Amino acid sequence: MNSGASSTGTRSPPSAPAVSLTPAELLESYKTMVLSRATDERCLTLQRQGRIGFYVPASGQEAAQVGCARALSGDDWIFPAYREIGVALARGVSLERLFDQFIGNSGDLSKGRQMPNHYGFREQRFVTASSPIGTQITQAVGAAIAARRKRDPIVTVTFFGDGATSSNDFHAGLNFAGVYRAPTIFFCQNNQWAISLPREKQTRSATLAEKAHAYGFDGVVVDGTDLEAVYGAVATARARALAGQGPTLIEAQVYRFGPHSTSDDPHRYRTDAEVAHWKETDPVQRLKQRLSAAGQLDEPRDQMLWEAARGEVSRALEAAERRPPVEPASFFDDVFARPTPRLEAERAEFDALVQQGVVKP
Amino acid sequence: MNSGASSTGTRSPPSAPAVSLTPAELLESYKTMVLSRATDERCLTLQRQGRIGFYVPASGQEAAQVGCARALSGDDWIFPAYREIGVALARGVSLERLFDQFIGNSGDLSKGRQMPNHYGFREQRFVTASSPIGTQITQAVGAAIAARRKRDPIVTVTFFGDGATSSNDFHAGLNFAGVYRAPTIFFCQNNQWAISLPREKQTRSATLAEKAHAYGFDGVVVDGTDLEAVYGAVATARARALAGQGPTLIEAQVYRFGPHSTSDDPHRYRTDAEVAHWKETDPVQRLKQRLSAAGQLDEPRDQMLWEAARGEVSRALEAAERRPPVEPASFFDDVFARPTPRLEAERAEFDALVQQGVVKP
Amino acid sequence: MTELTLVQAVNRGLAEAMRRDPNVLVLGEDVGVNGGVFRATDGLLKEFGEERVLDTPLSETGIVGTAIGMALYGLKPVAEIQFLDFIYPAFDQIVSELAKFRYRSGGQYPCPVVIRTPYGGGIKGGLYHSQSTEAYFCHTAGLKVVIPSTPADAKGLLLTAIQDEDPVMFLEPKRIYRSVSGEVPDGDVRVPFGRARLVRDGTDVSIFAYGAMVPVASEAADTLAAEGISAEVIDLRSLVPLDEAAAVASVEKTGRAVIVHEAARFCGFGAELAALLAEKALYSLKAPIARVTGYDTPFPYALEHLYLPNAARVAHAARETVRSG
Amino acid sequence: MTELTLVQAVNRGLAEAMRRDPNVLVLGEDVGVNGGVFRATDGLLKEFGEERVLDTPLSETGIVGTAIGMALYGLKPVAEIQFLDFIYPAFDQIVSELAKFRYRSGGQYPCPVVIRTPYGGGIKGGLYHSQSTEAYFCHTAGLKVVIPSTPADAKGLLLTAIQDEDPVMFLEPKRIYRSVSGEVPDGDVRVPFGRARLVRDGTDVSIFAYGAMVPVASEAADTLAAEGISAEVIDLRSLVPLDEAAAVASVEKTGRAVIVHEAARFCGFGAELAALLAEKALYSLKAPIARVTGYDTPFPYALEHLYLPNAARVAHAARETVRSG
Ligand SMILES: Cc1ncc(C[n+]2csc(CCOP(=O)(O)OP(=O)(O)O)c2C)c(N)n1
Ligand SMILES: Cc1ncc(C[n+]2csc(CCOP(=O)(O)OP(=O)(O)O)c2C)c(N)n1
Ligand SMILES: [Mg+2]
Ligand SMILES: [Mg+2]
Repeated sequence: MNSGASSTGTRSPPSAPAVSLTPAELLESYKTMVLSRATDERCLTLQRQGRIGFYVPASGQEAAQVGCARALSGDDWIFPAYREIGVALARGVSLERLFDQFIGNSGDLSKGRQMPNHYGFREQRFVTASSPIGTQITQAVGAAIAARRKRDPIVTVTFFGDGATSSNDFHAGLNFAGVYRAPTIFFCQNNQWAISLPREKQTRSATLAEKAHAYGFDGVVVDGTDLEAVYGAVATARARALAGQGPTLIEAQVYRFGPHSTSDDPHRYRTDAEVAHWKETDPVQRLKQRLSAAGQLDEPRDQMLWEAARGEVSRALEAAERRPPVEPASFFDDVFARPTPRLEAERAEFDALVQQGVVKP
Repeated sequence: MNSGASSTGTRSPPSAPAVSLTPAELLESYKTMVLSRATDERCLTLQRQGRIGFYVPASGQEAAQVGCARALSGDDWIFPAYREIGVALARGVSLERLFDQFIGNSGDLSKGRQMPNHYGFREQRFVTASSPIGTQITQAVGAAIAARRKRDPIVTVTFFGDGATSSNDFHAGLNFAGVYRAPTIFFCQNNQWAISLPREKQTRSATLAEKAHAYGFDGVVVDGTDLEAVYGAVATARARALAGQGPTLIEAQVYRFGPHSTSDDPHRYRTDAEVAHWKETDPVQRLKQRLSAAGQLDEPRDQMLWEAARGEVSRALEAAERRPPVEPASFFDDVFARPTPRLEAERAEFDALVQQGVVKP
Repeated sequence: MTELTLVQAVNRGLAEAMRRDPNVLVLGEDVGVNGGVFRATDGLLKEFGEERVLDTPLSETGIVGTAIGMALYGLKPVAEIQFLDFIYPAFDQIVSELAKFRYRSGGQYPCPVVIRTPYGGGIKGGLYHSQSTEAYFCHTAGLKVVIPSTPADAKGLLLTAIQDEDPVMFLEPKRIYRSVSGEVPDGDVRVPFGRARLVRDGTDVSIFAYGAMVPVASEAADTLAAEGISAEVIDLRSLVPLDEAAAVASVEKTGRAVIVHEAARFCGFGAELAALLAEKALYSLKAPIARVTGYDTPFPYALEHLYLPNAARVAHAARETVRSG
Repeated sequence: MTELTLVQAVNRGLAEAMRRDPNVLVLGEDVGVNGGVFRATDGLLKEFGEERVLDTPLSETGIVGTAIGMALYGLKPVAEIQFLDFIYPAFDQIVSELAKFRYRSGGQYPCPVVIRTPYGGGIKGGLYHSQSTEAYFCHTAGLKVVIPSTPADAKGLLLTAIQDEDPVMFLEPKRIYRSVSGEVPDGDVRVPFGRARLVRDGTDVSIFAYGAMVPVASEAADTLAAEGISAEVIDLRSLVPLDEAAAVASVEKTGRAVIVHEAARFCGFGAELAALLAEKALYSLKAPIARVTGYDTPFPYALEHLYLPNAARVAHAARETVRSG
């Protein structure tokens, strides 16, 4: 085998993308990528200032995320990991809702239950993230089987990293998808690192994409810094899935410019030279050049876009910071559809502690 | 890919087996296979008679098991599933010890703790089996890494079925083995069924062997009804492992003639025609023909071998049936190296119940 | 009403639910063509077809993970795990995902998966076909845990589980799959969660049990009755939510409690019940609470009859309790 | 003696054990080059090399499964699981294999793996970086479970764990990794398992705690002392084996018990301790046993300070207990 860097499938090679992005769509995508990058940059600062508790940056992965999201229908279901802010934005999730989640205030749809970045938006068919690596992968397969059973012409897309290919759910999820020919797209953002573990030490296969063969379907490697390439790969995979041709594993090769999270110090394990090397293909810059070359963007226009994005970020942040905190006893909600007698008793116990001043919300 | 039925590796194809079996070794192997088959046949009867509680037959898999075991050194470690009686016998485990385990009497090295077939023999470097599918796979990899660390020139061999390729430990075990180049042989007996699930529904890959590529090493398909072919594949894999060339996945294609276990009724899911088809390549018959053609076996001699084997089985069984049962309170032993105060208290409680006649051993 | 064994009642419950709601489906190892290794799903593939009865690859991770995805999407998956002993490859999906989906999403994503699985000893299953680890699930906020001990409850609780809006662990005492039979109402007759079942009225001591320990407790009560001790037997059957009121009321009446389960004692379910009673009924207790349980060892094979609580041990504990206080 | 934080003490304990015994090795995610996400393994790779400090792929199944194989072969692996919340992919290996190897093999195959993992809340980790599920492991026969609350115990118990012949779950209260420091003996000074630590002598009520709840209990005792209530504080630290005698003796003296842990209450470790006390010290109990614990919900993020037991809640419960009996 040892297949190269572009497509590892020989079974029935994906045909060329059915459609490509229009100039207007490209510009739209660029705006989303800029917004994603601007949010990232702001949030790293906010975390240092203690205004949000934690943050997982996605800089370097914008083309992969936005390109993928762009190739989907609004009815497709997203099963994210925790780094997919570009997908959320491309699906139309508002920045304000995102900041509500980062803060965990009363506007947070998840009611302040999770760390920043672990959001979910039912309306946008963006399933609420969790931290354990890989668990969303089998779930996406189940949802795809369910959609087919309901005769809904949709696909499910699950996002995960290079590290997640070692997880139990990667193995089970791809195997089930192969066996049931589930209409699922496995979208792996290989950002070269799983915290401090480099891709080569995660697994010995030449590419991650070729792991699909072990499950009887195709894997594709795509340059994840190239929005249109990603778009094409996902559009193709989607068409195949809907045509009953089964799942596809897409390995989008990207780089994580920032730390793994705000708790991480990447200097302990990687070189500045490596970062600099990958910055040469910064996806935001690449798309900017593409748009400039096509005469759709110039420096002043770009400046305006960035200012607009930063302004949007500031407004969303400020609105979120103004929003009241979650209700103190609300952490008792949603354990079940209706509280059990025991939960009611515990909530009463809690209320009494508050009343007596023992616990101070 | 879609590689065929013989070898799926192109990276560095296994060279031809260094050695092959001598005529005397072939005959020895045949005797072991006959003993394995005779034990199987007897045990199915014993289970129906209620003399043992349960049994997992291995008929049809003897060449794979004995051929593999023959290619190993006595210092290599075996991590079995639960169907490897041929391996145990080839390693020199005595039939009597096996029957002690089937009965769970005071001669059972595992002290009557487990169902029949879940045996282990430290002396023969045959690790005690458990029921959960696949768990031995990662363990074998860990032991191989440990052996290398201790500079012991051995390999570890782990046995599992086609069904086990779907397990978490298959994925983790092969991945770790690939990353650390562990001297481990993954010996998959693809007996075409995992209880009622046929191989094609277990996974969509063309072969099981090719799954090795996902972990950066080679997989080999071998005719598991051909003792010498199995021997050659294992000998090659072993030499590679010891030479630091890493692990190999071997898929031995065999067939499970009998039910999955004595609790199973295979008529619910497979046809007699299929069984009949595979009986044409019954490994015991194949080796018999090979030996006959080479002038090493004739009908009378074969009859004698069978009678000797059946006699041996009877003697071992009778000896085991005569052996006293395990000590009543022995189930409190071996939870820890030394009992905790709580375990001592519980044992005292138990002893008192026995003394008072509440519990009757 | 039809006379059924416990496993037949499970089977009828599944068929009933699948007939009423096309969103209900069944998945697991050997559940289709083979009808389940205990035949709990026998006939379902034939009646409902491959789209609703899925024979899965050998992966509990995959079974529960895909079931969760199905439930999120609006189906009602009933996953079978062949033995409770083999549920651990799915443990991450169960405790990290299934139990917490509604909560972590602020109520956006309910996740009503039912996981059915045979559990418990008494069938000479040894270490890996006998365990009772219900406490793991009871300790996990977000899961309901029920255990029937009669055919009627097996069907009735299962129907409730399948229409519940939350995940339910449905543990089936395999030892009495066929040995216990009884009248089961036809049709969609549900048994509510959160209510203990009074098996037998009594005044001297309360015996709490569930699953295969219920007949054991009843047998002990017979023995005790012959000795003039009146034992109340309560089948808890719904461990989460638990009928705490019934347990407390019984002990307030009898003043004595014996808790019976097959699971190991240390941190077993009995610990919670004892703690609860010591909290809420302390002043009614005339004697220490006794726990008659499996010992704190793995589950043995040849000696399982000595490991498992039996009627004599339960009666003995009850007697001691009555004598001591 | 050296003044160290708790996490530094863990680090020194590992280095000490590795220096003394070439069979000891460390494996886990990010434990090598990165020195562990909490820096517990900092410097080990440099000192002991790649053969003894293994950065592993992202698979807890693989980490524990291979560690078991190493232990069977005669090494002494110390596996790090990055957060207790992420241990579940390894749960099958832990409960089915690690806990039962010695038993199922009739003593032929001891399996002395140490699993270290940070646990507990108070660091704004939300649902998946905060949980306390020690009860799962305590209920699993064959595992030892220890939890230090001081730097000296962190090192001393870890050294004991590494030389133990059985598997040990070593849970580290990450909330006090750096906030607590203290004198730690140099060299191979071990703290035995099975002995509770008397943190503070008292006569009116016994407060039982472990991990990050020990400082909380001590703070509560200070408050109570100011009110004239004398609280005894006991750090259980070794949950399996448990120092039952110390717990019983304390309650026989004080007549009252408050049990504190972060974990959810239902079927938590406190249930076992309460059950034990109700069994063995019933007649000494002057008031119902109080449990001050996490609530029976998943672990929240924004409101974790309301979820977690604090000194005020502990003092309040102790006060009520003293008043009511
Ligand atoms: C089961 C599990 N183990 C460990 C962790 C801790 N952890 C969080 S992210 C991470 C690395 C993930 O790497 P990758 O999948 O490549 O995604 P990336 O963060 O690079 O986007 C680890 C080890 C976890 N969240 N879940
Ligand atoms: C984790 C787990 N799930 C389910 C089972 C029940 N079970 C026992 S054997 C078996 C099939 C195994 O098939 P395969 O791996 O092909 O081995 P074979 O029995 O065919 O030799 C199943 C599902 C189990 N033992 N462990
Ligand atoms: Mg990554
Ligand atoms: Mg098989």
